[in-house]
Amino acid sequence: MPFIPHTTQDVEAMLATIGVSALDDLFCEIPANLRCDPPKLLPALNEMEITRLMAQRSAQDGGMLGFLGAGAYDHHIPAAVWEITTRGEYYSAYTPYQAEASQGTLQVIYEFQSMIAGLTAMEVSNASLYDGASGAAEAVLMAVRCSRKKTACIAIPATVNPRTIATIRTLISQQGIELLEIACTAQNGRIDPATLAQYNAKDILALLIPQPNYFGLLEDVDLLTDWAHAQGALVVGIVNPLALGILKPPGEWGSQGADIACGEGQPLGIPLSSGGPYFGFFACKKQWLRQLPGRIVGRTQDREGKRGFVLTMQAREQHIRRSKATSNICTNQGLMTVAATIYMAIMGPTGLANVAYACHDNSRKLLEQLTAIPGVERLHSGHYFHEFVVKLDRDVAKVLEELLAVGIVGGLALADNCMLVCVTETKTQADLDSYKAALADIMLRSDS
Amino acid sequence: MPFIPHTTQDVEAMLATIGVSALDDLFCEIPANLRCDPPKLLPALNEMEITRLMAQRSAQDGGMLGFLGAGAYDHHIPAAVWEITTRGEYYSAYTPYQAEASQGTLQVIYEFQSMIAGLTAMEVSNASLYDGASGAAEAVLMAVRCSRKKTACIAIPATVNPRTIATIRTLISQQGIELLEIACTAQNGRIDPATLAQYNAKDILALLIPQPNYFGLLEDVDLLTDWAHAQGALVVGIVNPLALGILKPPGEWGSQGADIACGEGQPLGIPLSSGGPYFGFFACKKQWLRQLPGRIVGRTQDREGKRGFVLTMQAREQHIRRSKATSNICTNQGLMTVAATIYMAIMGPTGLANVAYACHDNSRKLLEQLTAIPGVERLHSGHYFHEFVVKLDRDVAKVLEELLAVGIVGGLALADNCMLVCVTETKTQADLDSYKAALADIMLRSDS
Amino acid sequence: MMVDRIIFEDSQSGRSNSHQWPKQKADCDLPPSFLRTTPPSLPEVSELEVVRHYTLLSQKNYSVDTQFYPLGSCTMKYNPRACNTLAMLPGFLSRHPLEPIETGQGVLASLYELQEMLAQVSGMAAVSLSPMAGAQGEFAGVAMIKAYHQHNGDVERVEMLVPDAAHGTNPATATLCGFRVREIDTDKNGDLDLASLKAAVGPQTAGLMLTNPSTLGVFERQIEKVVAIVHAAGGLLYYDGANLNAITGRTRPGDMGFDAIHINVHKTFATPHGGGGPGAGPVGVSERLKPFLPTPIVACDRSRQNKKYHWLYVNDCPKSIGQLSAFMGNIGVLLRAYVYLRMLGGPGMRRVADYATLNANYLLARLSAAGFSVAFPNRMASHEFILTLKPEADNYNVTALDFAKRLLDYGFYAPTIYFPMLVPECMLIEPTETESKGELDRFVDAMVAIRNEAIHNPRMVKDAPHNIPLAGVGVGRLDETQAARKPDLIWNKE
Amino acid sequence: MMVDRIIFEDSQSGRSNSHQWPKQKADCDLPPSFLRTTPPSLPEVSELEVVRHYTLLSQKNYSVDTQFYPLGSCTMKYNPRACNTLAMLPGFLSRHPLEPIETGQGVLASLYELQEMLAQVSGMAAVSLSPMAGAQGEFAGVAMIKAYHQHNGDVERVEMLVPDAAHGTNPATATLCGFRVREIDTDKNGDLDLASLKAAVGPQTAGLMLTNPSTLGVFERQIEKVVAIVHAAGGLLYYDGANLNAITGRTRPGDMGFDAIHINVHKTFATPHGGGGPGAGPVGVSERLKPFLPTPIVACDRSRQNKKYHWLYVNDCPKSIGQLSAFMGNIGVLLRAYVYLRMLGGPGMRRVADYATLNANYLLARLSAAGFSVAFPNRMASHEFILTLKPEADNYNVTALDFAKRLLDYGFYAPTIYFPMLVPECMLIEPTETESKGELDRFVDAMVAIRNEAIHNPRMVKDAPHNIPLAGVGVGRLDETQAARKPDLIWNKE
Ligand SMILES: Cc1ncc(COP(=O)(O)O)c(C=O)c1O
Ligand SMILES: Cc1ncc(COP(=O)(O)O)c(C=O)c1O
Repeated sequence: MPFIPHTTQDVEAMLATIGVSALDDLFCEIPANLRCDPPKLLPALNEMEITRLMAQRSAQDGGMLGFLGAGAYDHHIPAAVWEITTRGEYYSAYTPYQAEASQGTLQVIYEFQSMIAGLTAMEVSNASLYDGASGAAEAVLMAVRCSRKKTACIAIPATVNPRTIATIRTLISQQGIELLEIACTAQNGRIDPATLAQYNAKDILALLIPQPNYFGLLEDVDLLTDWAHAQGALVVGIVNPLALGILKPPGEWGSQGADIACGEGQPLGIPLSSGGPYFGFFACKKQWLRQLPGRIVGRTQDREGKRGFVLTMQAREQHIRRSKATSNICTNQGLMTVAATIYMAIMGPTGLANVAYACHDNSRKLLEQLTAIPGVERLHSGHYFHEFVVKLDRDVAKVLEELLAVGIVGGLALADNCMLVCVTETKTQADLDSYKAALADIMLRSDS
Repeated sequence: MPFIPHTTQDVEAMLATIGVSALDDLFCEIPANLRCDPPKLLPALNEMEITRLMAQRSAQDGGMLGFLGAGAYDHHIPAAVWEITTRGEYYSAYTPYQAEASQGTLQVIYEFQSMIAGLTAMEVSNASLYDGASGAAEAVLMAVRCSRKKTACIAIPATVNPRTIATIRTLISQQGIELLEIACTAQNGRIDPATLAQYNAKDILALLIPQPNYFGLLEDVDLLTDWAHAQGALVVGIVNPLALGILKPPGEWGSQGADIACGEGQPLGIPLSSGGPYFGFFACKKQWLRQLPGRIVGRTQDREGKRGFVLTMQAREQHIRRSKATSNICTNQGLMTVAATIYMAIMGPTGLANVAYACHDNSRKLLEQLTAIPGVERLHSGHYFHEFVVKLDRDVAKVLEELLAVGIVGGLALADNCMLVCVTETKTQADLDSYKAALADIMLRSDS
Repeated sequence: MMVDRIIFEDSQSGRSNSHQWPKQKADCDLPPSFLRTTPPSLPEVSELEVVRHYTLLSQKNYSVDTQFYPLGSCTMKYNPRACNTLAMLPGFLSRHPLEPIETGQGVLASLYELQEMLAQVSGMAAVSLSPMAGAQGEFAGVAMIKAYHQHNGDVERVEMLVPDAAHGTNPATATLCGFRVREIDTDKNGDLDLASLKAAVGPQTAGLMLTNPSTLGVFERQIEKVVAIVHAAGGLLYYDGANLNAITGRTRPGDMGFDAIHINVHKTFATPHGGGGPGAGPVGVSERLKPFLPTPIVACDRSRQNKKYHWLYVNDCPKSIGQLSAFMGNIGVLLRAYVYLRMLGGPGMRRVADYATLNANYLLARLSAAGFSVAFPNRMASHEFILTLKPEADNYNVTALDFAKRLLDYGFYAPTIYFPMLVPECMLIEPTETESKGELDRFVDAMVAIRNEAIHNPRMVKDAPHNIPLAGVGVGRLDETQAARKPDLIWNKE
Repeated sequence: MMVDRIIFEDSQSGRSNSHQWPKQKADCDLPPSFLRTTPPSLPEVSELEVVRHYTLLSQKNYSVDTQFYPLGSCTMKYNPRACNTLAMLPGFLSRHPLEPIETGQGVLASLYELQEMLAQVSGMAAVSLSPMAGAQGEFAGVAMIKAYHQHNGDVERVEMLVPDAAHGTNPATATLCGFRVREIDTDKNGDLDLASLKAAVGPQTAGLMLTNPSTLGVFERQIEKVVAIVHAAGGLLYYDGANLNAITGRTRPGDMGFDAIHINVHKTFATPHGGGGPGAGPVGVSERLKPFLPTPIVACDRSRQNKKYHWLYVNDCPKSIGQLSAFMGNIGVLLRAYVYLRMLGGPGMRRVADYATLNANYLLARLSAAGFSVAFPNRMASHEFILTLKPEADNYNVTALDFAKRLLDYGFYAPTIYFPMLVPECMLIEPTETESKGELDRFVDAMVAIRNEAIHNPRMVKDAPHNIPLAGVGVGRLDETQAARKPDLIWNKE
């Protein structure tokens, strides 16, 4: 039987040991009227059949020359990353509750925490949350726990990824926490420091700062951080971890640094996979340690003084603290952190910086090429990392459709015939040229 | 540097320890006029670039609906087989010379030997040879060593795969061994027992018996075996291991069984891969043990009586016996035997039989469907396993080309507008129908 | 003699895997104020060192692929390798989440069929796949219950009922959703105490969160009464699907009357636990909660010749509680569940429950016959059961923790211990259907052997583990107290 | 307490992984005389049991991915994971060897470029990729030499010269090709003894098989004289390319005057050893041997717009020694070598030799400084070098074998021992370029520690290994004599 090792003799012997005569008898405690027939599902396939089906479905999917970003990014992933990550010992283990028989997973997480701390310049990190967006929601909840303020007003710039904002809303809305939008003009695309004063009166509990922001632009994180701290608000940095190869880490923003840093971990070796599984990374200042959501691994020793690792600070967690836990999270995204740890170890500080530079460089090249096409212009000014917005003089949806027809996913349509375009290190000059040629062709052919 | 861990400081410290001042100095013993510049190769690619290149090249290749056999067979391979086989501990280990730190590989080979012995009903097996064809050559050389005859006349039926015959020729021709062809008519496709008497005079040292034979037909192995033994000749069975799921194993042929059984191991979980790596399996009666070529693993124990495994009977091998070794083989196809062992363990005796039955069943269905097409008829009569020959009333090469144009590799062209067609368990009724429809269409459209 | 190093200890400045880096020498136009001044503290190690380090570390884990892992409540069954291979096919991995649906019909078809099949198995009217684990499924379910009441103007329902034996995520989730938690007692046979329930329900009751079979390893026999009581009080019923492995194809939460359910695909549907995740926690609902399902959801446009699959977003479902992640949850995990479910089909689903239950009851019978104390001796076990080692603790001063640690030496992962807390010195044992009788028998032998040690050589047990058969430097029992008291959470050069 | 079982010991009649079987219930029309009467003796185990068994077994191996593996003559360098991933792409795996070239332009292009690059690196005129390992490459090379002489009517050349230090495959191959083997002495500095060579050559000399650097770990300094002597006698020169890792990008066998060479891609070109294979042994030749190359060979038709690659078979190469396998050798292995070579390029090839040589000389210097005896102290090491532990054996009665076994306890695979047999109690140590200085230093520490043990606690060394840090039941020193005396080669139910 599929995945069941029992022989007929086994079953007989086991039933006899139990003292019942048939499998049905094992379910005698289920009220008769609640018993059901096996569900009617699609017919069972053997492995050969499902392999062929999935190969066909996979062949149908993907395969485009893509310039999408907006929160998920196409990066080179060294083959070693997933060859090791999918080893059975990582893949099929549980949360490392029995530490002595789980040192592999535990040490990886300890190293992961160390690398995330290194990348963000924060003092502590946890073992991951579900994704960047839900992690940002946890950051908001944590800020509320950390703050001594009575209000629950969280300032969230309009330059944060709208998907992150929507997720935060879903997850915090149950608790009456108020989100205060820090507006920004479409033209500007970044928080204008000049406009901040108007929020001084709001008794903000925390300010979220995206870096780079949704439009790929770099925010003035130092000024924003210092402003928030001056208001007695906590600062939550929502950062792209790959960009931190070169960008100033949240721990060094302004004069005191951000209080919490979180973000989407996907750029660190996780495939795009239509959206998941990814992971949220999460780091903070040591003083907030006891308010961290999720699992944490700590180093300790055995009776002979041998170094070892364990889950620690568990008094924060649902399985101990129950209704008073810092979060309800239990299963997190463990295996993704194994992949990310291996990715970071292979790339190292210089490799990560090189990737970040190449992304930035490629996006500059493409922006230049695209804006050379009549009818295409950049929407914003200001520095950006590896995404930018261009405005077309015609229907952006139609243009994207035509690009798709030639195998190019040109970017993400935004309002007002704008589109958000991302370029990573995976694109060659030839790729950029194809994009330019295809777009130029479409712009030439179609009417504005 | 790619795959080199040295830092500049390392290099300096190491050179200093050695007592030279530059890397160049390490090559001082090479005569100056023999030193060269680095070779001019294709430009180095980083992993991202080579990944893209190979993905393109792979996408170019394969992907046909294939009905080719002729020595390599398309079978379903459970995903577990290669997920485990490519684990670093198997993949990157050497020949298990230090047994105590190589029990993994050693036990797998012991189990492999046991399974091959079980499949062939022979008493001993080795740890693999390069492929089925070169293994057959080793069988010939071994037969020469085992026989007390002075002649070196090996009888080889014309029904043996011609690629195997060619390989045997290459490998044994250096030693003046004579290959005597046992003819068979095209019509017949199998060795006609009636014709054997004529070879009685030849003082044959060994007879090779293919089962199934090149044309997919089943030879009368019992009769052939007994005839050869009556001549004082040894019997070498060249068998398809998957077919042995249902076919009589060489150890049970005739009244005494074959002396040596060998064959192409590829059907046991090895992907087609344009031709390799595959592996040759090799088994024999215990009495010939000391003449076996290649490595053998044996069970033994440590000082405390704990069971363990070691390479054994090494006095046969080149690294001990040098010019008197039973073979020059050193590196074999170890990793392929890991895959085959896992494959056999997953399939079990019943699974293997089921696959064999399904192959046979599918080929019967296709034969029936194809010969229903006017201008297509079966060449032979007689039982076959999963391959058969059909004769077309027109140019077979052209027909195959037209089939290819619709994504079907229809078979292998043989002489006289015949083609050898193979069907395995991987083909669905819809696949058979597509083939039939495409061929019928071509036969209808084109002139005979 | 050997040390297992931390990767940072192998780091050496200037080492590079340049074949993994982009070639371009990029000049950077960004002003220094945006840039970091010191490189991030990441190790500088060669690719071989990375491969070796993380391969060796993997060997220091017990896992289903290597050991019997009877961890109660966690359903550590075999994760078929085909699920991994097929979910990692290039077309699936390379697609960006925001690509148009035209480039994702393969993945969308699979997810759509998964939604339908999960609805069938659970008996619910509709399913959303978006929650990323059981706890997020719980959040979605409880948030839907809240939204439902709010939609009905029923705003006074501020209490969520949770049995005392419930998994910690249940009360934590209720809090996260802004509810007050009220605990319901369990009776001595492991059923919910109906008196306690009746006393607790009222106009303030938003609902009850329940898992059935419960975390005590027994089926809630009065489930119909429980449902009736809560529904009569105007509350809704939430089913924690972590224990679905006990009942698939035998009974359905939907038929019991539950309004919302989450499903841990990383339990019942054999997706891997990955040393802590990722999993996925699809939610199913009855008709009345359908409008509130979290988005996105896969829909199928059957009007065309060929089916066309597409997403429903919040705009399409105005009453939805919203989205739970930036994109669409743990799709790769869901694909694995899909492959698994396709390989089993309906009859296979029933086999899962049958053999999981057979294994649990067999192991229970054997351990009980061997003299271990069973928490609920008069009950049929579900897919798991509870031993109490209180007699052993009382008589030999050897605790459930000691037994657990010593089991590691015997090559078994330990069952869940000290959960549910209701039962003293408890061990919650879940063998799953994928283990053989032979393996269960060996586990019984080990338990008996350990008890003998507890009698004749208690130090052996109390000081365990001694020699876990894992690669590398083995560790003995680790000091968790010190870890929590002096947290060392990130590597610092010493 | 724990036993590592043999898979057959887990077998139970009637167990099935039916999801791996074809569904059809086939009725079989074959007469019983063709069929087996009893099912083959294969284990009946569940897929989980298989996965667990072979995963656990893998953990009982040392390997490059997990340990330093300084096995001399074997070039145990890092096998880049990308080579594996890319060689296993579906298009490569699924193609049948007899498919028309139209469906194989991707693989053929790669093999063609590999042929060209290997010719460049070795300095030979042409390359055939078909030999499946080094020894088969040797066979091809020596067979070509024979064919060449025969083609010239030079049929009296029945002797092949082989240095006494040569690898066993060299003399074995010569025999396989029907030659008489004549050994040539080595002088005390590790060079070939020219007097011995001069005495041996003559009209009966077919050729000389040589590896350079030799198996003694030193470069044959008089190589030009050697070549001249053999050529003058009418013989040809065969180069055993197993040691190519020492010289890539520094000097080329073709430039030295060799007529034929094989290349172990599983050594120099980083393809895995797989616990014994598969490898691949491409052969390169000088102009005069080109017509004799084994088939098939990849050719490129440049006449067309787009390059088109195709095979040359024996028909296209009438003087070829023929084909060496049913199809075209170990293509999957060759693809891995191709990926590796493309990642290194020309400068990378030189770096290989440079750092392999640096590592060997560094390790030599350190071990020598630590008091170990070097076999050829006045020589520069190549990519490997030889220690003789004769002093240790004489003084402490602890042999090279004992050192080797004790190194396993320290977490290192042992160097090659007792080969070449010329040097008593020898250890042939090859660190390769992919190991770090830190790893080499740790190896030195272990050697020193073991010598201290040999002095103060010799039993510790003589009885080693004691506790190899591997998973599962560890074994102590295994009895090889018993294994050979009472061969137990296949499992029998006891
Ligand atoms: C009974 C029960 N409920 C809920 C959960 C939470 O599920 P998850 O870990 O997927 O968030 C678990 C998982 O451990 C569980 O066992
Ligand atoms: C010096 C030398 N020559 C030849 C060979 C034979 O190569 P292969 O094992 O690939 O047949 C080896 C391999 O061990 C070797 O070290």
